[in-house]
Amino acid sequence: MFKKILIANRGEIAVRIMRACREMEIATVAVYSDVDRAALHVSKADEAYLIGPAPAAESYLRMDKILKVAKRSGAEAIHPGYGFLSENAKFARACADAGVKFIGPTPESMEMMGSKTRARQEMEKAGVPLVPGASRGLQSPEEGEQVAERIGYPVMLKAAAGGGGKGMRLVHTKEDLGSALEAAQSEAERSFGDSEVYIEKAIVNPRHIEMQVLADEHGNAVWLGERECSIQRRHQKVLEESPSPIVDPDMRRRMGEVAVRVAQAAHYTNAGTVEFLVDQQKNFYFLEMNTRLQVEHPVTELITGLDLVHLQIRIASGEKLPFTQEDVKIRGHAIECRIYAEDPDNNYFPSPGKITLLLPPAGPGIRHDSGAYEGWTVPIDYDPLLAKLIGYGTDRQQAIMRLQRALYEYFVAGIKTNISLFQRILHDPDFQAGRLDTGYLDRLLTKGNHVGSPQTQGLAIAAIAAGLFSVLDPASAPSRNGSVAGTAAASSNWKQRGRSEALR
Amino acid sequence: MFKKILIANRGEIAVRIMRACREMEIATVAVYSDVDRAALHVSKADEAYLIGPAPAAESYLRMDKILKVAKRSGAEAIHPGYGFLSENAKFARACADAGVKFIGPTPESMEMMGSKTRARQEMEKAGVPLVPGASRGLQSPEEGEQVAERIGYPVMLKAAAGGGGKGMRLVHTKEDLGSALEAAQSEAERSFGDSEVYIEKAIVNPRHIEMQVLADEHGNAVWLGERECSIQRRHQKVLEESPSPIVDPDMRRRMGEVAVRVAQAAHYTNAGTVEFLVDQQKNFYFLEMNTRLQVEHPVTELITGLDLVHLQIRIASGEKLPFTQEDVKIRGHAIECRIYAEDPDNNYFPSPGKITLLLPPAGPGIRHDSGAYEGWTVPIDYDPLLAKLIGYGTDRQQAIMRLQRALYEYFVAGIKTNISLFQRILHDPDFQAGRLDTGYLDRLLTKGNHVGSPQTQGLAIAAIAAGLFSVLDPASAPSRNGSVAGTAAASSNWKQRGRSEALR
Amino acid sequence: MVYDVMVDGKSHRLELEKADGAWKCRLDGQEIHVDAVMTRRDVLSLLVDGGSYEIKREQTATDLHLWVGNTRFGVELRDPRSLRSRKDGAGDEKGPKKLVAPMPGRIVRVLVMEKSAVEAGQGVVVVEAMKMQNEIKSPKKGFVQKILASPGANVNAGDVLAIVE
Amino acid sequence: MVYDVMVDGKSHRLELEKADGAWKCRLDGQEIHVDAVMTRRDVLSLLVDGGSYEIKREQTATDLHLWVGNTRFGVELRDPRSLRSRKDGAGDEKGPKKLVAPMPGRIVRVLVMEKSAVEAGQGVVVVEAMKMQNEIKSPKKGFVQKILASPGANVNAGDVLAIVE
Repeated sequence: MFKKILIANRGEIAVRIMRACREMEIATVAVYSDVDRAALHVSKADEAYLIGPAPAAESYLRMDKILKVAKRSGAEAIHPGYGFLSENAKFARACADAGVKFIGPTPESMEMMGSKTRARQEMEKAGVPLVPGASRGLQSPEEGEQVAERIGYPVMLKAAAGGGGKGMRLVHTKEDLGSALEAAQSEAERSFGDSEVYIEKAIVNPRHIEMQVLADEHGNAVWLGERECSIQRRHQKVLEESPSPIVDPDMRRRMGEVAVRVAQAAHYTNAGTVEFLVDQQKNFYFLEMNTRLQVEHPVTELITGLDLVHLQIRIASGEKLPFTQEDVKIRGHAIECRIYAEDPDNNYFPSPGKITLLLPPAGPGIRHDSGAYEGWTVPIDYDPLLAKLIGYGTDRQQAIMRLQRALYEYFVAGIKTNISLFQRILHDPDFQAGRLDTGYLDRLLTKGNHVGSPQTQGLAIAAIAAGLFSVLDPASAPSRNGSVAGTAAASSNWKQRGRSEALR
Repeated sequence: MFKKILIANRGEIAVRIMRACREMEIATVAVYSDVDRAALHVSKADEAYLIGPAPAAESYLRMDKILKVAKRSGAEAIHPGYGFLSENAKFARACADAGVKFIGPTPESMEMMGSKTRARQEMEKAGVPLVPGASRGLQSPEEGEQVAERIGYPVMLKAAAGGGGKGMRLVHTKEDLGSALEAAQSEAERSFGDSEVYIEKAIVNPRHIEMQVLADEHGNAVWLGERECSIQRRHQKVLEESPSPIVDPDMRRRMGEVAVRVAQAAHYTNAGTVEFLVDQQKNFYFLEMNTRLQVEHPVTELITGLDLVHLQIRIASGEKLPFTQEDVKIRGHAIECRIYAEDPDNNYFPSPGKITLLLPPAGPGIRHDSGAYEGWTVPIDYDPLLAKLIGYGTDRQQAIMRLQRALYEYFVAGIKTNISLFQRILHDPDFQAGRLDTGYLDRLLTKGNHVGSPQTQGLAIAAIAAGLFSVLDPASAPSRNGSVAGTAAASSNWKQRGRSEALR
Repeated sequence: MVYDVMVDGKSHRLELEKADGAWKCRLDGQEIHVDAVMTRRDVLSLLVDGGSYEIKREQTATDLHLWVGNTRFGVELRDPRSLRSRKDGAGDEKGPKKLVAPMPGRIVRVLVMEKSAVEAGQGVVVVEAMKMQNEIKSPKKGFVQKILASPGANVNAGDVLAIVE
Repeated sequence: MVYDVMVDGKSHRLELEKADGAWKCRLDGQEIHVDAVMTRRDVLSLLVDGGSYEIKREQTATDLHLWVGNTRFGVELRDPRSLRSRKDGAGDEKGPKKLVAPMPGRIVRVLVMEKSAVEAGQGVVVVEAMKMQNEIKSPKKGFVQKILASPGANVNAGDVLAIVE
């Protein structure tokens, strides 16, 4: 077993990996950027090294600096977390060259899965069900029209190197195909430096369901149940659960077996996730494989009782999987809420800044994986994921109610968070009935926030509390005269600028 | 289902029950004493009512006041938690008379189990294995000598109304029996107002293992696995786990079946615990039944995935058990540490006072059920249980390592806690090997704290930190001249004065 | 003590008087007895006629919010002796207007030049935070009197970026 | 800045000098570079030659403790200019001695009378907390000069209960 591991990441996932290391009596090495000196992952580590200024390209993405720290500190392995360098085959190769174990699959597996067209080709060979379409880039609009004719409209154009919705176009008619292809290619070129675009049949109102797999370096692979990830906004997952409300034991076994076949076809090792699109008839189609630990791995941990990070480390150190498929026992239901620093009252704009009060939930069935603490200033430079709140219950209903209870306890002041969004989702009848697809959240948000009756009682309490705060704690003295006019800017127009694939 | 429940308790268990109620959309009513106005259970409740001054006899034990609050608030049921009125048959009867449902067994079951001799008699009839001895109070020393002759020395004298070690005497020879009986009877009289003492064979180095049962009001009963509770100090449990390291599936099933037989013989309803003594040959003997929710119920919740408080409430509202024995799936391993406000460096004397800093642990496999918060002043009037830290793992080893990690994160300043004791236990080779009996903890504490090598590095860090704290935060200015001589009092002599049965 | 409390834009008169360790409150003339204790900084526990309320205080650069359970109320507290000043600044549609950063970030671009004319709603400055870009828009038609933001600079919530008059 | 730091009873000389946003420390003459940041009240993060340390501060009525990881150190910090005063009070076996409450509690009984003689180790006052009773004993043979504790009263940690001389 390794004696020391470097964690090439920050935030909640770095803290989560360090916890696993401490549980395995492995020393931890953190890396951090200028603005992360006071971040939680720095004080949780046994060692910590500055690797550059705030922009990720100058710090968390700098392979050379990270490998230098690994060498200096004597770390034998690197855990990349998710995002940043986690799916970078070049980094995995550089680690191998430097004699440091990369905790993840081989560069070859990562490369195969990194190109969606190549992955499609390999999976086609392995007999994995695919969305009807072409498994190589389109050479011309004519070729696209022929394939579309064969599989039927609507069709989806997708960048081979893509992700996060970039280089994607939904096409309903032959007439629109040419211009859509051109647009998709040019966006793919701009976003990924690779203009290859392929075509698939568009699945209407699909579900997004993924299957966790684990494979050791001795040829053993197992599946650990699915995760329902249909609740997304701008191609970003927001809430995930396991089991999926629509997957029964037979479908789970079939999906699991396909996922293991995918892993084996890719000579995959370590933890990975096979993503499927599921249509309204519950047919499932291979979408892509994520060659890393997912943000949402805790829901699988709660329903299986396993620790995926422990297992990742054991696999990377050369151990065999300590159990077989038959030993995996799925029990209960788990749901994860991704707590983002963003403003639900203002189109979910990011909200960095200082956390002035933080009351995290706890108690039965509640797991809170956080990278934040009271008094910390959330930097403006990285993804807005603050923490993950995961609820476990005997059944789905109990998991939902537990999360409602935990969200009621959860309070963050100083910055905005999306806590209220989860209260909306968890109280929504469609969600409670399991009627989900990837369009679910947009529909919910379009409905508008049902404000409910004016809280007369709450209002009176707030008025009285205002006076009592000022008496009991003079920190809230009567406010300065006049307000700042500029709060009108709250209605200004944010644009998404390619949030990292990390959080998908 | 009930719409509103009164929780006749305080501290972590009141908070834990209120969380369950919120998860079931049941409104909660707290009661509190003068010194508990700022306690967590008051702000977590929907309603809260003052019931008297600090002494429990004038507040938390006042049945009349509690029932008055129930009436005033419209609560339909009362959850007594553990301790206080939880095993008071008179209170259960008063609730029934007032038309309020008592969440627990009937007064008749409580009375049967409240007398140890009567419980022995009933269990003897039901064919439950008992420690050899007499099932009624001794009338004379001669009768004691006859029974002792028959079952063999050493023997144990026990108060029929007893608990907490009061009215108990271990007797090795016939010569000692007479005086021991006299002493036990007089102590029993003083402690419980009942001098009845009976005799049992003394089990040498026993384990204390208990079995959780649940019974509904329709005749269905199930067992939910055992808890190993051998780690005790002064008859107070300190750390509990499930499964027990020595119980295999066959023994578990046999113990479970006996426990269900005990429950049925007592016409038991709701949650209860059947305690067994287990000898070195793994024979198990009925000891007593605890007719309430136990402090250590969370370990059972973690290995079964069930919520015992939800189930208590559902049973009390008349529902049938929603599962059968076959549906109960035991998976993984859970260990609970009881975090007490007491000073491990000073013979575990109580340590009430203001909590100036509180860093609770979190993350994978960690549950923290707490009644405390930063800034709260732990009152001097009640039991010192602050919180429970429960670790879950795929296996015992992982649960141990997770708790070590969590205890490393856990920090409380301002008052003393026994956090360091758990680090000692969890690192102890005998504990790790599962070599436990009720004498384990005394032996460990006698060994003395292996201080280890002087921490030169830590010392230098502390010295530097002292200076930097004073520069970066002037709150720690150079200390006043001179110290108070009286810290010598730390070596003074505390005596236990009948801590409540609550915490057993 | 007498206060003028604005809650979600509506004004209320609040009188507080200490009585028997608790508080006699009069809100818009209605008498309410309240037992109050600060449980920690920014957290207040109130008991009102048996009801238990936990109120959390959030003071941002621009606003004071009080949370009752999960519901947020915008609050302004004034000493009524300075009541006449209430209308200063806020809601005043005439005169110079400040454009402020709604949250911390980094200035990416300035879209207009000083002294130039702007329409209401026209973008003036682009601020970036957490990989998203935010156009701060002019609240009114007028002239850009002053630009205080410079590209590359970090700003805090409430910092003035420009003034339009 | 120069300090005299007592750690677990042993004295050390500490010099601190700010250098490049970090600290140049000299502890008993040995130079150590330290990067320090307060992450929250009473919590300090130190980086020393790559090592990451979280130090927690605990100030009780009588003592200052610093926790490095799970290890507790008793600390006293002095300005060396007042160094000569160090021996005042503590460790002084002569003169009047105060008996203080080691923790909050309630006085149950006073076992001796004012002006009476006591042996070293003899119980003077009984304090109760959390259902346990604690006999506060005389630290020396002498006379009870004054009793400040009265039965039924609550005391805080550090409160003087009696003086023996």
